[in-house]
Amino acid sequence: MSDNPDTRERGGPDEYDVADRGLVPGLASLLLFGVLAVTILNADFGTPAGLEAGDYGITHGIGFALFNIDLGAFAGSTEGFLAAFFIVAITLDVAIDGALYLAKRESDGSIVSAVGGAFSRGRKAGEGGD
Amino acid sequence: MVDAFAYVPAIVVLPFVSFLVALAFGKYLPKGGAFGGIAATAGSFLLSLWVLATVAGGGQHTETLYTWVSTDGIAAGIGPQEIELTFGVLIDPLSALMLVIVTLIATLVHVFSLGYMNDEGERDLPRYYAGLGLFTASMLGFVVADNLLMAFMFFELVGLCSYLLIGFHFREPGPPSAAKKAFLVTRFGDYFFLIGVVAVFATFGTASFVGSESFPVLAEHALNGEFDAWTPFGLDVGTWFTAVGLLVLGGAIGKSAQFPLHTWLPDAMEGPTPVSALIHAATMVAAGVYLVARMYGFYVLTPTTMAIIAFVGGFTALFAATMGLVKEELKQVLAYSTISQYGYMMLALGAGGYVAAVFHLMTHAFFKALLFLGAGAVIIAMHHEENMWEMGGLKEKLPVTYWTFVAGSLALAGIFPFAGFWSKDEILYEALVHGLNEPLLLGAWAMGLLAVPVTAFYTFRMVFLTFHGEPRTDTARDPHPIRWNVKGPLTVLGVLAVVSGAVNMVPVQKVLGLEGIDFLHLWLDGHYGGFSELTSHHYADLGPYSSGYIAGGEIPTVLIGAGVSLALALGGLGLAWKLYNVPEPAEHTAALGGIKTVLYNNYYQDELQVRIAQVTAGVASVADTFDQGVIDGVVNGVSSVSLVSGDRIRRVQTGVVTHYAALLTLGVTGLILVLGVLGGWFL
Amino acid sequence: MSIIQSSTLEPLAALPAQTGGAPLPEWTALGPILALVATGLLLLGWDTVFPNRRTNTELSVIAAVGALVTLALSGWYLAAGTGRPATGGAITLFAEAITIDGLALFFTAIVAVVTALVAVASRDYLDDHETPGEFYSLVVLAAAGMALLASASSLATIFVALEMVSLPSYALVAYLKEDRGSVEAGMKYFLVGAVSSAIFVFGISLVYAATGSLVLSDVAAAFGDLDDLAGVAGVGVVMMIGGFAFKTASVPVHFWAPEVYEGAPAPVSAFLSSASKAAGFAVAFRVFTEAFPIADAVAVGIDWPLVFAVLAVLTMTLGNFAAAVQTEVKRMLAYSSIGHAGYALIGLAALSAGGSHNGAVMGASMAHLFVYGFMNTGAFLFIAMVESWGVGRTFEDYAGLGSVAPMASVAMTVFMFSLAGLPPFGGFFSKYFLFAGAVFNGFWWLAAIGALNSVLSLYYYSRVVKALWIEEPTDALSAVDSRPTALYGAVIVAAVATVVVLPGFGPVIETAEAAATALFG
Amino acid sequence: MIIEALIAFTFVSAMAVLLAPDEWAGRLAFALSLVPFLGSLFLWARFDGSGNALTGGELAFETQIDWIDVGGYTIQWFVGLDGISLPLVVLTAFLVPLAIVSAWTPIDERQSQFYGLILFMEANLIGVFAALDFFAWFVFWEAVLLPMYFLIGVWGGPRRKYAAIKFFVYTNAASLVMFLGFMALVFSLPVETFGLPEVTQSIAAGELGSFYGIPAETIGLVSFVAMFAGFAVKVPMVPVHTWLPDAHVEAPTPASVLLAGVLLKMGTYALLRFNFTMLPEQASALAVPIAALAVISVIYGAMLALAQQDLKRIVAYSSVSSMGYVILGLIAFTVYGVGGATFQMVAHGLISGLMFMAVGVIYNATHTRMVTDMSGLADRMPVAVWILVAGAFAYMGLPLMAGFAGEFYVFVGSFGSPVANGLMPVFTALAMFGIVIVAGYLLFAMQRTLFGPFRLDTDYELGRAPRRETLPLAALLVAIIVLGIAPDLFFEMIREAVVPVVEGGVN
Amino acid sequence: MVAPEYYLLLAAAVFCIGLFGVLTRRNALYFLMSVELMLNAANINFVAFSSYYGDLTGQVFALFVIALAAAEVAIGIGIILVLYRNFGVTDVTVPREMRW
Repeated sequence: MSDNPDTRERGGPDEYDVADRGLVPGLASLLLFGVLAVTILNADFGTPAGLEAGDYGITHGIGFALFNIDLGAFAGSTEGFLAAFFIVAITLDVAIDGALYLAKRESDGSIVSAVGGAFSRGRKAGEGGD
Repeated sequence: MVDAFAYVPAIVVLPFVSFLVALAFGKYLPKGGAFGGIAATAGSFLLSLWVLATVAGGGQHTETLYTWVSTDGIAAGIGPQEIELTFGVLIDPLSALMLVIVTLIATLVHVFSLGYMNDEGERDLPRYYAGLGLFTASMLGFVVADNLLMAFMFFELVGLCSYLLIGFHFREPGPPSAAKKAFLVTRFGDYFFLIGVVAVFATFGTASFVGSESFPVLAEHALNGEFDAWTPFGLDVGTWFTAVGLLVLGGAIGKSAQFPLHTWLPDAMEGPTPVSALIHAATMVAAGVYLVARMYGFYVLTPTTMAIIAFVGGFTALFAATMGLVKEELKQVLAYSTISQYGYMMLALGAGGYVAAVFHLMTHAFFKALLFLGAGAVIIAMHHEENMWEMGGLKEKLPVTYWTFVAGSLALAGIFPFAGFWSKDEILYEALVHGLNEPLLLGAWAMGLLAVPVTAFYTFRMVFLTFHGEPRTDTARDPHPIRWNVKGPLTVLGVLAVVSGAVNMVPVQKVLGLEGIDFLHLWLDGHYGGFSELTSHHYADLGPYSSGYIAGGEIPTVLIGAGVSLALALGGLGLAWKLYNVPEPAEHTAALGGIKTVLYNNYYQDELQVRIAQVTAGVASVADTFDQGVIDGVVNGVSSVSLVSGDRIRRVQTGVVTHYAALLTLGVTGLILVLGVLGGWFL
Repeated sequence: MSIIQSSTLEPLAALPAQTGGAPLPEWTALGPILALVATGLLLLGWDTVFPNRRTNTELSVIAAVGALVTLALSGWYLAAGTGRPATGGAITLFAEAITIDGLALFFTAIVAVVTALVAVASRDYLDDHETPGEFYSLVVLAAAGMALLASASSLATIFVALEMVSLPSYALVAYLKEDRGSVEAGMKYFLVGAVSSAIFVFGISLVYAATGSLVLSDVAAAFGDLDDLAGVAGVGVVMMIGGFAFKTASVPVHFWAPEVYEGAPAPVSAFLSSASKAAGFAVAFRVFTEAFPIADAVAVGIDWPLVFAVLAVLTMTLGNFAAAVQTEVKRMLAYSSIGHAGYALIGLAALSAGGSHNGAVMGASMAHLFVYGFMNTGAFLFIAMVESWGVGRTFEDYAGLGSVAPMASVAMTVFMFSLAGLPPFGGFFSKYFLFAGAVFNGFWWLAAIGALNSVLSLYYYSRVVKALWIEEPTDALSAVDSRPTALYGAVIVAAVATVVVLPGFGPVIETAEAAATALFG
Repeated sequence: MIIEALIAFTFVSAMAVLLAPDEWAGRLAFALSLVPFLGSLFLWARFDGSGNALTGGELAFETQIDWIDVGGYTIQWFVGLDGISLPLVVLTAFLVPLAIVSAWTPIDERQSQFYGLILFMEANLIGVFAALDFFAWFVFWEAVLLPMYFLIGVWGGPRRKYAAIKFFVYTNAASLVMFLGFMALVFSLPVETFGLPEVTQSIAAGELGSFYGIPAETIGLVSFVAMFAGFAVKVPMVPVHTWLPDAHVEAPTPASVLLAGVLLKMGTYALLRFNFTMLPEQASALAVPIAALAVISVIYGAMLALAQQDLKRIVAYSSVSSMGYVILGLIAFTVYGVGGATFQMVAHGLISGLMFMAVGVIYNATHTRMVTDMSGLADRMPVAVWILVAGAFAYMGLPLMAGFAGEFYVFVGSFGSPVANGLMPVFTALAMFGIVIVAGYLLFAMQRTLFGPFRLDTDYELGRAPRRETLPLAALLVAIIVLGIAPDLFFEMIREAVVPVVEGGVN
Repeated sequence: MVAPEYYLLLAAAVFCIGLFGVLTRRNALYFLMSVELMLNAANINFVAFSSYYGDLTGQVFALFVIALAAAEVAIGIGIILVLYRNFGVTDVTVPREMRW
């Protein structure tokens, strides 16, 4: 993994080994938990209203909410998610598209080596870009 | 009959035109533009004579020619707003007389330069004659100035011309540094003069010399309460006027080479001799005295300033004369003699002898110019050798020069019939008479008196060393012949040196009671023409002094004074005769013992001023290192601090993702804590 | 300054006679977003129909045309004054999930411009890349996500749109699968992105817990009376700020930016640092003005302008100070982009309850993002061009480029001095309006820190200019042979736009300010 | 519309010269730069303005168009000339062609870029002096930095990079401080636009309100100090002057001619417009410290010049010293004081321009500026040397030269001024000592380099300076003498514009 | 009925455990698992408060979060694959070429 010494004085991984830091970074998450716990315990909620089935049942309600259809019992508070539904559809498609591109292994042989070598991508002509 | 006054501006413009002509076409004109210069100065001389005649016929004239800054359209703002800066012309007995003196000597010097410069084959002549032309123009401009600002401007221009002419031979190392020294020392004097000019404007709102609105008249009213002059920090009017008087005096001391600022004149001898004759003997150096005379109405109101002027004058007279004793070069002796003679004039002005000062100014101009031109002639003859110990026995070979030189020397020494006696005697008389009830004035008179024998001694030491005895070098044996253009001016000035005394023989008039022969007194008293507030009697009754007499009456005082000063002069001459009128004169300075070295080094004044210059240069380099080090250091420091801190911040980016995640969590928790504590969630 | 004075009909502003006088139907408000989505899908389709054909040019043209159409549509709507209170107010669709108003259209315009420039530039950049197809679809769909993000007015839509932007960006950053830099950048971007989106969604859940609704207007209503739930809501708000900080690369969540902007392919860096940052600010502006109104928030103890002020100062200072000591131009530009995020944050920081100039400050910040979009994209595209010449990446390698490629270097000088805020270029007005707005709103100390940082920024921006014009060219410049026309064109267009925006700053700042005041309205 | 035409033409000609080939870029630039010069003469001839632009005087060639309205303020394109700004425009238009001609010899690579940048700077300079709306003015004010950075950076001397970046960042930081000061001032005023006249008149009407709890007086004082600090860097005044010598020494001759000739005047012009016309009470409240700073600038600047060995550094430091006079004149708040200061700006512009050009001509021949390296040049280059001597005397304030007129008016105006609770006479007397030190170091430098026997350490054989290098010098000398003899050419209109400032001042 | 605070507490605990995993584990796949955990913590909250307020918003939105979590994992796997191909290791701390 040749490194270009002249551009900047960055050593390899050895000079600063991460492993020994061990669990110390973990403390940050414990600290966050402590803070969250304190805020939560200080807050006092009223009595929960609870969900009553209503004439179509909850799963039907979810389906209706998903498509902004008249929500019967839950009309008051539940908001429509149609817009979110369309967006999620496209997003999942894009995610698949991106993931497949990344995972796709270019056909072996010429292209891989050719591309790797030819494409200096900005490194100095003489630089190593394996 | 067109009056002469319409031509007054022409007097100033003619030499200026010759300056332009010499500068532009000098190369192509014969003798490098000399004839243009001579014609111009001669023309001015004739016009000045005509003006003199008109003034004698009872005329006087003042007129504003060009408004530099008009103040129309300025409403009453705050502070001195309504100052109008103008250029104007003032012709009165004093200025008419001065015009004649300056133009006469300028013409003679131009003619003399033909011999001195052209015949000796000097190069760059156009630049020489241009310089002379410009000098004469600015000197005449100064003489006719009707207000202090115009006077100051031409005062400085004259200083510039002296710089250019002293540094004429700029290819050698000597003249440029002499020119620089001359300009710097006079500039130091002009600094005080400029403050004086600005102070006059601020105090009176005007700086004109003449008219009911002139600042001396306003000063008069201010002193008796009719005019509320502006004064800084609530000073009372009297002390403030004294201060302003002293400030303007600074300029006069600088230009007329009085005591502290005299060191530049001996070095100015580096310039060509006609330049020394014109500038450093007759005209420019007189500018200081003329300035004080011009605004004498203002000085008379402040007794302390008068006393200081007198004392400085007296001291310089004695101080410079002693230095003249031991000098070896011809021109050096004359230089110190000039300083001492102007000391006398300052003494006269300080002692209330307004007419005496002007009289000595006139006579001195003639015989000192004569002596300088004589020295010039000798230098031509000796192939530019100036050391007197290389000369001797020139009497037979240069008869005309010898006799005119002797006439000048007699006048300078103040021997009876010659001009010098009358003018110097009247100064001492005025000083004595006013000094009897003024101790400071008496001291000044004593110094003046003591200087008389010394002057006589060094003058005749010079004469005997140069002309008498055996020629000591072969050049002295067969000197270079001198032509008419040198002899002509010498003879004219020789006659004047002898005759000019007759203009104002006050002692004769007092002793013999022949009324009317003191023409100069009448002339300056407004008897013929002139402005009432500029006459000598007006100054006398404003003046602070009352005259006391010794041994009974006025006549005995006159006789005793004249007798004592003549006796001392003859004594000095006799001593010089005994010591130096021998075929093989020897250096007699051993007799002086210790003070010889002091005199040689001119009381170490030069070294003192060089010391001051070195100290300022030292302070300047300290300031420079401070500036580079501290102020610049701060600027560079700021930039390097920010770059170093930038480097520290950069290091936080370690490249490891888990660190980023950890710092991210810490950041969010921190924000929650900050907001929580402020918002009071946790309490 | 609305040219067409429309009728008071609630839906879209009345259009001139040519469309029969009746205002366009309501759904057409989504025009710009639909255009982007349609282009994205078209690109996907095109790539599947011609899988192995090196169709780089056509794809780039389709993407660019799509972006330009969006730009035209949003520009036209803005000019027509859609969404202004004067013309019937914001248009809400899908049960208040999406609102089309001045803010949405303004940021859609910014995103469209940047996308167009990136699409055109990528044609040359990916010239010898074997499968360029996915690149364009990912870019355009990410842009669609950003447009949606700018118009989302419910936390649900916001989160989903945010993901729609992030997911393709992760793929785009790691697009050069064989280049270690791009892969490392992609990995870091993904990991930090995943964590911060998790934090963001946890924040939303807390806010939902406290207010019981996701739609911004209902949240605002509930915000008034949550007396004892303030703690929970407060933590939720801070965590959401963490999410926005990720998108806008502000301080606590900025660590990914230097590596990603440096490692990723230059057009992607341009895209991320201009478009996605602008979208992040758009959603931050909308959420914090509509969902958490300042008066109620401060009353309840959640003084979020103070938090943003802290973030602004830290981001500006860190961005500028770190940039001053960089040795590589691209990494310097990354840090400068963080610095500029700090300046834009002033738009949120210098707000005070009932402040008379809130609209002016936020408007100035939006205008700054608009001009910044041009400058920054141009600068990164210039670096893309230099990379394609293989001349090297440090300041010393850039020495003497001015003599070899004068036109491009002039463009880069325009970008650099405009980023520094020097007058003959657009950046000057946008930065100074921002500082002036901060001073007017009473936050003169914030403007002072901004001014201090912009002085330091002048230093390192002029290091680039010094390298281009003043240093002597080394021998390495012989490699500068090819003239990538499309890349060249994009850079020149961006430069011309940066210069033109100075005299033409009137319309930009006026629309931005109107949009911002509408938010506070 | 004439001012816009002038500025637009200069911009276009700058572009044209940028694209012209290097060989005849110089001549084309000179030809093109004559047009703004003739334009400025036309402006001068047809000048019909009266009174001060800021205090409601009637403007010449005024145009006012709305440009941007934002946050309740409308930013206009507001341009006009009055008695103070016209002389400076004429000075700029006069100096630029001469600077271009003086660049023909020394600048021998990338000429088209050089002349293009000079013309670009000229357009901005005319803009600075003509603009009367803050933002338009500020655009021109900052835009001047850019070309000067490149002029020093690309064509400068050995340490040019350091000098260029120092100049650039230093002046930019200053103008930011000034910007914030002005913004705070404008916001606490009930004004609708950033127009300088409107701001001045509303302050004069006493409408300076409080600003987020900070009382009006402190706002006035704080913004005065901020603006003063910002402009003091440009003047430069002593504590913040260290960028000037570096910039001057490293800049090529034509660039330092314009830097000393016009750029320094931007600072004093802005001080007069912003600090002394808008906030007269604060100005007279701070009169003592400002006057003290002015005197220190004069004496300290002159002392520094005394210690220099490089001719250009000497002239640079003496600019610091003569700018001290201008500040002294401004703080005096009398017609002669403020009028003299404005006149001194023009006079110093011409004289320092002449000095730099002359030193440049000597440098072109001898390739050294060190006083120790050469002597006796008068023998070999008479015309150039004698004009340099005349310039030096003009610098020392020799009468019948523009320098004396400027300095004398300042002295007369400030000696009797009632400001600074009566200390003005002391300050003026101290400042006047500057003329002695100036004479000292200029004469000393001239004596060592120009007179005495000829010696040159750098081995260049020395011939007379070519005519095209001495002609601009002669032109400048003639201008200085004409202005010295007839100062009312400019002083008339300056005085007319200054009277309202003085009346507005403290009584 | 369980008081809502405890749901919040549970969600916070799960969130912090996920965060702990992210901060300490070096393998990329563990990283993905931890992020999944954090997202699910949010879901707990949504569902809990959906019933607390008696409306379906929370539950519907939880579906969306799950969907997007899946999409994220897809992209994550893709990136880890590319990482492995280039660096030969799936350790997140190894690629440290770009820093300072």
